[in-house]
Amino acid sequence: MTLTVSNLSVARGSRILLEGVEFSLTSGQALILRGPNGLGKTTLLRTLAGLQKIETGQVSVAPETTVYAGHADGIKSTLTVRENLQFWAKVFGTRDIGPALAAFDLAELIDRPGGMLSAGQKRRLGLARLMVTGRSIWMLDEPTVSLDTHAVDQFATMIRRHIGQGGCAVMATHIDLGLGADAQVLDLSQFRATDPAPQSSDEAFL
Amino acid sequence: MTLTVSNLSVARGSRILLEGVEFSLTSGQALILRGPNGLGKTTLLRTLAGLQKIETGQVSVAPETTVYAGHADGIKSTLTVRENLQFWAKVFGTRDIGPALAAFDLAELIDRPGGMLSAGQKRRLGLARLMVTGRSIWMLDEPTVSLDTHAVDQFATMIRRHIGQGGCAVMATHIDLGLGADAQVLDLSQFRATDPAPQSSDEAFL
Amino acid sequence: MSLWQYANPVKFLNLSGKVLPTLSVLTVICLVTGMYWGYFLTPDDYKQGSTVKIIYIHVPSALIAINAWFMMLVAALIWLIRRHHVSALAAKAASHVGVVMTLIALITGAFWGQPMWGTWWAWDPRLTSFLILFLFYLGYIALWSAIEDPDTAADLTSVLCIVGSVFAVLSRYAVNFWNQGLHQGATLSLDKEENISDVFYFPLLFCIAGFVLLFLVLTLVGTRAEIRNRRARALVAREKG
Amino acid sequence: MIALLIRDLRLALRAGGGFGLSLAFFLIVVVLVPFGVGPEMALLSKIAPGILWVGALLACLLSLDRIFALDFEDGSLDLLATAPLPLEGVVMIKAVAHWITTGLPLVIAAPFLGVLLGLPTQGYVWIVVSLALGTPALSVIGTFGGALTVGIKRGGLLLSLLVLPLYVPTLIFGAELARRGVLGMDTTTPILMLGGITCAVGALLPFASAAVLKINLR
Amino acid sequence: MIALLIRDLRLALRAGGGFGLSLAFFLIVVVLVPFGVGPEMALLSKIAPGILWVGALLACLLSLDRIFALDFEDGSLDLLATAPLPLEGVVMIKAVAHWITTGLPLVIAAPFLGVLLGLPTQGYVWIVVSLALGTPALSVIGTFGGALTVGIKRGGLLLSLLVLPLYVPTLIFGAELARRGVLGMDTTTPILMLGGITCAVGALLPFASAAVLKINLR
Ligand code: HEM
Ligand SMILES: Nc1ncnc2c1ncn2[C@@H]1O[C@H](COP(=O)(O)OP(=O)(O)OP(=O)(O)O)[C@@H](O)[C@H]1O
Ligand SMILES: Nc1ncnc2c1ncn2[C@@H]1O[C@H](COP(=O)(O)OP(=O)(O)OP(=O)(O)O)[C@@H](O)[C@H]1O
Ligand SMILES: [Mg+2]
Ligand SMILES: [Mg+2]
Repeated sequence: MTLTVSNLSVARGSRILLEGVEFSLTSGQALILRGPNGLGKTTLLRTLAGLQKIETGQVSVAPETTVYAGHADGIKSTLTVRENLQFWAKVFGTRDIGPALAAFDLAELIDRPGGMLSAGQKRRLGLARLMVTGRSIWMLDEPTVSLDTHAVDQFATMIRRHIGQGGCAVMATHIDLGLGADAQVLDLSQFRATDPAPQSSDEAFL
Repeated sequence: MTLTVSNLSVARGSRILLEGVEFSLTSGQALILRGPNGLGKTTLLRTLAGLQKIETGQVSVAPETTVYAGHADGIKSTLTVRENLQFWAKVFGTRDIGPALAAFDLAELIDRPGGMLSAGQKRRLGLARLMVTGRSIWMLDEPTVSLDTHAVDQFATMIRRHIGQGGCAVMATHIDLGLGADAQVLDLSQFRATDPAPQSSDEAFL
Repeated sequence: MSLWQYANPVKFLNLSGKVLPTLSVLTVICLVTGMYWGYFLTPDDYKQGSTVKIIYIHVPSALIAINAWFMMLVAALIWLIRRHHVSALAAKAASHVGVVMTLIALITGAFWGQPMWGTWWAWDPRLTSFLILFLFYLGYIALWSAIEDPDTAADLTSVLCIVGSVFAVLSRYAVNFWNQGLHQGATLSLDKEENISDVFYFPLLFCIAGFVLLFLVLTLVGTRAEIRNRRARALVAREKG
Repeated sequence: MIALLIRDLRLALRAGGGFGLSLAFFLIVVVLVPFGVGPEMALLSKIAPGILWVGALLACLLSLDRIFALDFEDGSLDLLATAPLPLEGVVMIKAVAHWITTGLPLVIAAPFLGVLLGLPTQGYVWIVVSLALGTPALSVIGTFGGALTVGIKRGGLLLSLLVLPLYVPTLIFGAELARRGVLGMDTTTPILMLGGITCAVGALLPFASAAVLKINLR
Repeated sequence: MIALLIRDLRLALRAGGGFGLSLAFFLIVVVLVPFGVGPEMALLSKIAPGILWVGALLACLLSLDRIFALDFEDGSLDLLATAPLPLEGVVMIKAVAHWITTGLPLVIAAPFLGVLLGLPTQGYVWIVVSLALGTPALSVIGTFGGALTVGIKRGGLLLSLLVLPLYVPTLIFGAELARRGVLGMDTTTPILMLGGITCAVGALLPFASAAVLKINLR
């Protein structure tokens, strides 16, 4: 259960953004990706999750062990918190949504429709979803956006528990996640494509 | 050019959220609203901006001096950065979008369609819009979400310049805006509706 | 070296650049000969009068309209299987020529129908399935233009082209069935081929050859333009960073 | 205001902006009817004016949810509502932009599609006149419907449901005008009624739309 | 998979979920046609089967963009694509859910609306049979169209444009079946063809849809 990335290039809209990205992650490790706006963090995470094409290089990971959580939380506004969470639990073949609810204080919101949640409550529900997937490699794009300090602590606790149980996580963020020394930090600026080459499919035209 | 709020209650979905909110702001002041998720910060800001009904109490402010920037930035994905910004400049009757572009390093993105911006770039464009409105009272809901540290600094500079020129700003946020002592902080938790009374229109039925 | 080497855009540009002038000249010769012969050197038909001469535009354009779709189908398969960019772009270019040819066939047919049948349009099976083909072209082109990423657009339009072809064949059958049910025997379409005398036949052959060449030339030009576009895009991407 | 008009037209014309698509839909409705009804020209030419009107109305209807929903979703509508533009003006401009990008193309295309349905020759001018008079009313009424349903996710069908009864008078007089024109009958009454509806609706409904929009944004 | 079906049905039944709206649209199209065409019953009953089919097809069409677009916009589709469900299965379930919430109500409503158009008595059963056989094909083809246009904002009209030519064979055989039924003619061929189309499309098209969806999510 590892994630190894070697010499990876990722591209968006026919421009290579990052080149030669290298890192590897094993059980019990967390990695924080940093870099200025527009560098390609979101693109990299989507590529790792298999939602975008790999330009060149390799990502070796078992797809059935990963789960992705992006900017949008995929919350249905007419389903209640419970229904939203239970749906994902069923899809991923897990049963119990109790721990996930508890981890983010969602119990009192359980019958509220998704559309009536505040920004932070939505995000908490989105994070709780991770726990019911039962997957071990988490890929998170700016997970703590809109969270208050208490919820950020809960998030850090969840991550610590997850890596304590042998899971791992890759997260992109601009702010402090409250993880302290539990997570390594990788600055992606070093991989910025120097001579921004066109995407491989465009290259054929040169 | 002041904003005075007295004994204000705000409600969402037939529940009163905040009660007896009191503050006032004059030229050259900035106010940061804090409070846990789901307290009612977004609701309060929308009420101040006139996008939501006032339950009880008063908001005294000239509507033609305020401008609101929420979670969504109102960026059209098929219009370029320039077209997006110029549209708002024309609507608000101002001319020059140069300073706004400069304040957020948008010059190099000027011909990129809105849909091709990263999360942080979108937010920078959303903030730049504030400058072209020429309005003096800004109401900002989590303005620095997705911004990298450099852009947060630019934001702080913009706010300082704005209040230096006699403007004012109310901002809701969970994280540090980099404003230091330039802004007062108001913790909204003290106004939390104690006995969550039903909304005024429901009261008639009691 | 295999034929596939010309699937390289740059090689393709070079090669097509070389053949284009010759092809263009041939096209002009065929078209001018066919048209001049057809319009000025043949007698009017004894039944149809001079309107018969619409045939010199109508039939070739109808032929091309159908075969352009076949070409697109082949190109779509090549793109999906071997991922040669030129074939995807050639399909796109061919669709533009094809839709114009379909339109020409429809319009000339309508102008022919007015004197011959007393109506601009009838829901004859042949005409109807042509109208459906026109819709397929429109959808295909709209899909190309709605998607920004060129590779994604090529993939999606290729699948659409394949699925669409199956449905086009099915509609053709359906339309035949549908109209016979109502117009027992009394179909409006002329008895073609057999009626046509040699006087009209040979100039028609020239016109058909001319239109085939015209299609080739326009498609080549279109493909070259698309390739240049992509090239420009790639260069801009490299420059800007 | 002009800026808003220009922006809306520009958005419509950009890729994926929907220009030409309602035209395509009109074409397709007109094409489908013979498949359903059968290919006899005599029958088709009898129902042609009615089908053209119903088709134009449906094509118009389908593009209504773009009027406000897109601006609502990406937050522009909140920003517009707090901008120094009168909401009545915004609504008016939206209706005008909708007519230019949807109604006008339909008016122009109608005679060509009439050919497919075997519309009699004297009918072409009347189809164009009736649609030119009637479609502005459709856009204004549609804008009202759009304003009513603005907060509702994918409210497209609900919008149709609300707007269609409001479209009935326009449809009746419009189709009647076209039919009478085709048959060479007197057309004064339907022309007056249709023109009257368009003027009245254009003058009054924007206020209702603005009011409704205000309520929806609150 | 079952969870997905239940979720989709639940979403459709909740407020604003669109259940019943395509039914309402069907009703309204059928109601509008007499306004456009004029009130003669003889003419109306002649075109009734065709109008019912065209109306059902349009109602179906309008609800197609809900199939994937909503899930795409709120990010669910990304999450579904990385979930342990085969994409072909997802597509199939989506089509089934669409049919249950759209096609089935149309089938049930059609005879009642037939009354409005003066459908002859012996026609009712044939309208129901033809729609019951044909609407599943409409849902499956529509799902393919939805998958093609999923990344495109408000792709509703483009979707219609792409899907309508694909609907033509189903429409022809469906309407022909209904018309022949009404006239008491032989119905074997259209029944076989319609059933064949539905089966073939249901067996093969989901693979194309899944492939297209994969491309779009990449
Ligand atoms: C809008 C009306 C019309 C359309 C869309 C149309 C379409 C077509 C098509 C699709 C073909 C087939 C080409 C091929 O497969 O070889 C064709 C061929 C032909 N059409 Fe038309 N047509 C129309 C009207 C007419 C009229 C009014 C006439 C003459 C009275 C006519 C005479 C012919 C002839 C003679 C051919 C050549 C037949 C052959 O070589 O197989 N068409 N047309
Ligand atoms: N549409 C709605 N209908 C009913 N209640 C709602 C609706 N939207 C939000 N709420 C509720 O209103 C309360 C306040 O929401 P609001 O968005 O103002 O919170 P907030 O302080 O901005 O929180 P956050 O920090 O998470 O953004 C929350 O408890 C939320 O659940
Ligand atoms: N659809 C698109 N087409 C083309 N380019 C795009 C598209 N979306 C984003 N980009 C560009 O790709 C680059 C990387 O975007 P990405 O979203 O990965 O950045 P990011 O590192 O996540 O930034 P942020 O911190 O702002 O979220 C940006 O420069 C952006 O402008
Ligand atoms: Mg990002
Ligand atoms: Mg908030």
